[in-house]
Amino acid sequence: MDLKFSIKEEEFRAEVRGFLDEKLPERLSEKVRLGQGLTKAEMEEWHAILNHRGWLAGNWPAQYGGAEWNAVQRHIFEEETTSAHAPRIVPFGLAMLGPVLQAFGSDAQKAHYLPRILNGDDWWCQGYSEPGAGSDLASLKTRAVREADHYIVNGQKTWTTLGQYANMIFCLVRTDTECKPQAGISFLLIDMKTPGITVRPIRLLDGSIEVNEVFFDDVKVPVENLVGEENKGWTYAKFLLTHERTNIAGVGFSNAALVALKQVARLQMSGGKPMIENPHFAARIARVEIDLMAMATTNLRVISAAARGQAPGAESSMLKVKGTVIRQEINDLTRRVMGPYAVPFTSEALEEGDNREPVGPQQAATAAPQYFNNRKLSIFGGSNEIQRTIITKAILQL
Amino acid sequence: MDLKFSIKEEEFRAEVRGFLDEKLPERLSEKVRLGQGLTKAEMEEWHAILNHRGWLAGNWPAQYGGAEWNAVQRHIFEEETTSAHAPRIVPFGLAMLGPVLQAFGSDAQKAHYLPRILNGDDWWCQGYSEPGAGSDLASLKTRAVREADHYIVNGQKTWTTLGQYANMIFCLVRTDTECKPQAGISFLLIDMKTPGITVRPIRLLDGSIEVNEVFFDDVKVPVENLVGEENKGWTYAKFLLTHERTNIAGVGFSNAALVALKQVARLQMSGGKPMIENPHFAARIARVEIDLMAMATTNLRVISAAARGQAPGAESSMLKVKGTVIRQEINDLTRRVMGPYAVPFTSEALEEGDNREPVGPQQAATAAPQYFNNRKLSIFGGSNEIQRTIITKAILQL
Amino acid sequence: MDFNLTEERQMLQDSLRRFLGDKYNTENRNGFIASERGFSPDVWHELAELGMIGALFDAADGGFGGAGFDLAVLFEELGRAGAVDPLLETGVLAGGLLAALGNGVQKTLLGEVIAGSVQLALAHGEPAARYDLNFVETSAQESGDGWVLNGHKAVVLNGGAANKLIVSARSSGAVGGDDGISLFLVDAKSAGIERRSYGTLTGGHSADIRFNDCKLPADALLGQAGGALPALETAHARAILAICAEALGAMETAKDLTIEYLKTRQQFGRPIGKFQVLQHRMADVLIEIEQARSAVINAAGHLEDGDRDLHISAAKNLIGRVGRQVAEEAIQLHGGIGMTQEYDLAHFAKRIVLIDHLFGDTDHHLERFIALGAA
Amino acid sequence: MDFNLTEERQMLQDSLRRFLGDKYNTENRNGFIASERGFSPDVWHELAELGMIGALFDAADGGFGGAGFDLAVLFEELGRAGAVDPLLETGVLAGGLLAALGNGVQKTLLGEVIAGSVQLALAHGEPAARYDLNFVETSAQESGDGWVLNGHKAVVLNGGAANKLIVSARSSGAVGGDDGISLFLVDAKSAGIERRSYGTLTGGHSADIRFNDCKLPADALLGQAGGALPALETAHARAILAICAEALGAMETAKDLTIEYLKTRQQFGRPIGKFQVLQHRMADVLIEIEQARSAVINAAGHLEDGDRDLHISAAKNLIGRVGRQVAEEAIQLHGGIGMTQEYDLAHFAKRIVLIDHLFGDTDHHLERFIALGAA
Repeated sequence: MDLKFSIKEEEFRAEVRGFLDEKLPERLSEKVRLGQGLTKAEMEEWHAILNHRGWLAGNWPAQYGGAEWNAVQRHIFEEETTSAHAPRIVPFGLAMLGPVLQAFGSDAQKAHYLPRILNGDDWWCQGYSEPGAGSDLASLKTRAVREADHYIVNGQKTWTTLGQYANMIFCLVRTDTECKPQAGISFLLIDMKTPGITVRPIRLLDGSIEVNEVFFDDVKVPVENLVGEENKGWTYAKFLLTHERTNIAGVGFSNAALVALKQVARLQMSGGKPMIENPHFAARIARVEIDLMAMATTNLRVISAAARGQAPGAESSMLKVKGTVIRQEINDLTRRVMGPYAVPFTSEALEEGDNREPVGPQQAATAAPQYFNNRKLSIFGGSNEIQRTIITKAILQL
Repeated sequence: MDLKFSIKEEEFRAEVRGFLDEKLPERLSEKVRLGQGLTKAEMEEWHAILNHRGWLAGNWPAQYGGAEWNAVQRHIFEEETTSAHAPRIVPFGLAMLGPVLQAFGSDAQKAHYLPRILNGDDWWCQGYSEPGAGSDLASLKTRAVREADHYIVNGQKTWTTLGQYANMIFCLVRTDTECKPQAGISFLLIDMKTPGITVRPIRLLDGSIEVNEVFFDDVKVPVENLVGEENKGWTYAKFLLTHERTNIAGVGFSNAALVALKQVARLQMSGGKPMIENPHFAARIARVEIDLMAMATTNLRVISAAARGQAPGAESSMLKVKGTVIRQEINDLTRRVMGPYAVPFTSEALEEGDNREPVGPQQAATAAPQYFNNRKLSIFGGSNEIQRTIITKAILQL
Repeated sequence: MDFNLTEERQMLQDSLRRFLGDKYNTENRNGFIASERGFSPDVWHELAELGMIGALFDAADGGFGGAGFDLAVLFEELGRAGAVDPLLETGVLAGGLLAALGNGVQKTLLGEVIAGSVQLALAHGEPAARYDLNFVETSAQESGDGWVLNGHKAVVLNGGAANKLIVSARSSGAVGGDDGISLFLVDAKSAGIERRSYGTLTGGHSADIRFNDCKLPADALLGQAGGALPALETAHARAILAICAEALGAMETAKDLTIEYLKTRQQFGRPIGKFQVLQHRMADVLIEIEQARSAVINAAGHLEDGDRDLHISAAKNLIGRVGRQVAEEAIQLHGGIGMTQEYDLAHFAKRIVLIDHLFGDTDHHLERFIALGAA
Repeated sequence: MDFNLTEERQMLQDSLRRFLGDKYNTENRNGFIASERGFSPDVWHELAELGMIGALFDAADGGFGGAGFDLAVLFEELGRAGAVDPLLETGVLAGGLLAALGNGVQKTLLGEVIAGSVQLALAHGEPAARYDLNFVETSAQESGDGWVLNGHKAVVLNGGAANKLIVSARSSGAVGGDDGISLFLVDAKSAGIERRSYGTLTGGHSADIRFNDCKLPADALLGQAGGALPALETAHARAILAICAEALGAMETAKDLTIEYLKTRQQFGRPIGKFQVLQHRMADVLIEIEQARSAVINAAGHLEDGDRDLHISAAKNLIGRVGRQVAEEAIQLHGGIGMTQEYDLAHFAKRIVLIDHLFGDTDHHLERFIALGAA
């Protein structure tokens, strides 16, 4: 038992920290710190900076241009970038599709798509969920019918995050309707500019646009865009879900949010005292901080097991549930601490840099919207209900 | 809308209060206040006092010697007796069996048993649950086979509260094994002195003995002890469950327990201040007090509807769930406030009047045992899980 | 003891429910919120014609209601419909203060309020006040036979649309003291007033308002100089009852939408309402909404007796806790669709949560409840 | 970063688990609890022979352990088995203080402690002290070349069986002050000592002990007069780590029993583990137990660095919260059988909850965590 990182790991941490000091534009980190949305160009800018250093794809093998970090290194990188308020790496190409292509893609697919992901030539989005298939992915209905050297795709995807920026989408489609629900699914790569595709943004309850509906109307997709074998898409999707969950606890985000919360709580006054000295509010902060301290170690225990090659099973579901509960609790406290100043909704403060003096304290404009927006954390990516079922099924084996 | 009681109701309250002032022995109320158990003789003593005044059976019609109170009067009586720390009326004969006999019993049964209940000639207990049938009563297995003019009963009942004092037991028994589970159940009255009956006390986790196992080995029960029709017992049992739930919210108990908690919290010191001034503990008390204030009104709303003849449906399940959560929370705070003095376990302080000086503050001896003992509130009498299912079934109708 | 509505209030409830049911749906509401004032002037005028503003005032002030259960019934319906009309701001807060403190001349404005032809706002909260009613830094200095106001009022509800403001300012005493707070009736366009107006997540336009040597005549003073706190407390008690009832109505709708969704939405081959986990969480929501209803009844029933503040704080604390649970569970049980602005739930969930930020949140009122109990 | 046990600790864990698995079942445990001292002297001696008391001390004091992870491993196993042996009282608390403060002569007693031939208790808490370590009213007055003790010590754990007591008393300073607390090593049968011994809900005999002009020789003093608080704090930090680990072990058993019950108990025609509601509540229990494990690891890993108190208080707060949830859910998911003393769960549920009453409950340590963070 030893809670300390090795000297090599601490050196790596110093290297990451030095890099961030030097290369992370303050213009970007300030927006992230204040919870403001980034433009597409800003996200691409940060990707390019990382790619230039060879650190855009920490989890990819070196042969594909990745940094080939182990789980502990990835964790350190995550910790440092989040506490420095670096933009989040957009996960669809890098964390999700990349590993699938590396494991199951054809040589041609690897050679074509992987460099384009790193270089920012393609912006990928994910076509999994459908209006009738949220948590129950196996019931998806989007059809792909083989005709000669292409598929004809018809149907609808939804909750497609940042799909408004994407030129490519990876989709689960039904290629066989006769067999068991999971067995007839295939994994297709589709160019968003193909005729017949329509993207409709969905405005979320906080006023933001980050998810979309994507409609497919007789969309022609070349057969070489099939990943792996036809009707084996479910296997690849499950593989991908595991990869999606590497940073599922969100400890870095929670830490950064907690630091920000405590800063605000030192400034916001109540009855002539800062809120952080109000015993009830201090108790709320302390409880979630204690939970987060434990969660950080729970996370490290899973990471450490993963670094030794143990595949996380129900553990990643545990991290997902507790990690999202903690993040949502911090979001809740951040809106609370703003008091009456959580009420104003100045949407310009959210999306692009707002040059006007903010109404109320810094971060007040984003506090309530972020609280509402992050209700998604326990819904998307496998709802917490699905995760709890996974956890108990693994243990009860009934 | 009017939250006030009518003048007539307030007069009734004054009458009850005057009666309690005069007739409730302080010897008994003091034991109740301190959470100490009462002897059988003490419980019988209080029953006799009430019966002498005609108030032992508030819910019975006058023709059977009851007070024939409406729901509001019963509520007022309950409020006054609990806040005066009067002993609880043992419910098995009075609240449970009595109404069943009045509704479904033969004339002979009514004439024989009802006066005996009032006069304390019989002490009844309830034979419902079985080791394999807790929440799932319909799966009970105790068999009663008709042979000429009697039944032969074989099987086992459990969780029989105060069965160690009882000379009579009313039982659900299976008289038909061929039909649907609910359809083959009958309602039998059994003399506990019949050969073949064995009572085994079960010690609960707080050290108390209040529930028992009752074993039946070829027990002969005269057919005239069948209530109503053979195989219709399920109907009577459901009727009884409704009656059992009249005071299901336990508002009176919670109020009395909250008053006692606040008294202790004024005396127990921490850091030189009484615990009631500790902001964290004060917050815990205040939250449950606020919940209880609302619950008292929720309870009155249901009672008021019942007084107008509306039968409570899912409402009584709501009262059960929230009422037990509140009582258990108060019990939890009562053990907390004792601090280190919750640790000593001086069993003599629980059961009979203890003449030795108590270890630690008054009530310390009973705080932790009562917390543990009252975990039963959410289990027995239809677990809170069963109640939640009833609530949603009634509304979702799926 | 009687938990039934009087016939009059039953009629008020029925007609308001019918009217709002016609006027409000997701699209209309989002349109109103995005419009110039953050609500619909047309709906406002029709509400006035229906007598809904009058229902907030008693007969002596030209209304026909004004009691606790009038507020409770009316605001529960506003909440149920997700209405965004500023009855709270114009009618209960500023209007209530005008009725309580105004002299004969000043109270002539009440007629216009009840007729719906004027919009009011109470400019009281300040950037450092959080939820403390006696924290007033804005100053009122006597000058000649008038007053000069200086200060900054924060998040003035309906401050965007208001024609007239009731402004609190300290004419004596130290910041945080109970004495020395005065109220003034001020035209919103007076010289020396700078308004920054903005929308909110749930409709209406609030404003931060700065007073820079804003000169007022002597007759702008409402009531006695320095003695406004008790009236402010009463107005806020009434406003808290109103928003608790509004939250209750909003919770009822959130609940109804969720039950409907549980019955119709299919997952894994059956309606999701068949899943026991969702059933039991819904059961807890149902229980807590009944508790919220009881808390509103208690607050309304004690609005005019000595236990007022205890029951008001109890209700606001309970509604804050229950509201969060109901809003979050409603979204969670809906899944993704519950997160979208084009689905009706979004507005209700946001409103329920944001009500916790008005006039003291759940923690503030827990502290107040404790202090009141200790006193 | 390494979350694996060393080979030595793995062996300690294995042998202790095997030993306790043999010695403890519900019937044995209930028998031990009902016996004269509230634990089994035989088991105690065997534990000593196995080296388990020695594992609590470092080599310089004749042991072969004593680090945070030694305590954590050992007490988790005690908790898992539901053991009632006074290792905490004799080994960690009083033994730890003796090791930390004793002079050469006094420390000879440590050999007997490690050999299992003597029982110790720390007489520190007082009726009005609740959980504050510096609240000492018991007085120690110098008299000739010795001391005279007067005062009342409350709920002295293992105070029933102890041969020797370590008693805290104030030799100077005001009640509640950090300076002025002294410790004395006292024979439990000394004149002027009145012990009232009683059982507890979870085994062992505690005592309230009164000192009435109890005369002690000069060499009864442990360490410097008036300077005992830091050592008391260290001993309590170690004791808190130990009982947190014990609670973790007890939670593991409560969880295992519940899982087994969910798999086997049939209701409505299927194992109750098939009911989704019970599944999800079990999932939350599993998650929180992992959090409890992490809290214990953090406390053990920081036991000897500057963040000790922060992690100790974090662990005690978290374990208090999680413990209540786990104990209550385990009982509830079992139903009636979980309420009975003849079923194994009862002891574990009680122990988990009562650990919240030792050395500061979850609220006490939340306040301390807040104070440490603000400092």
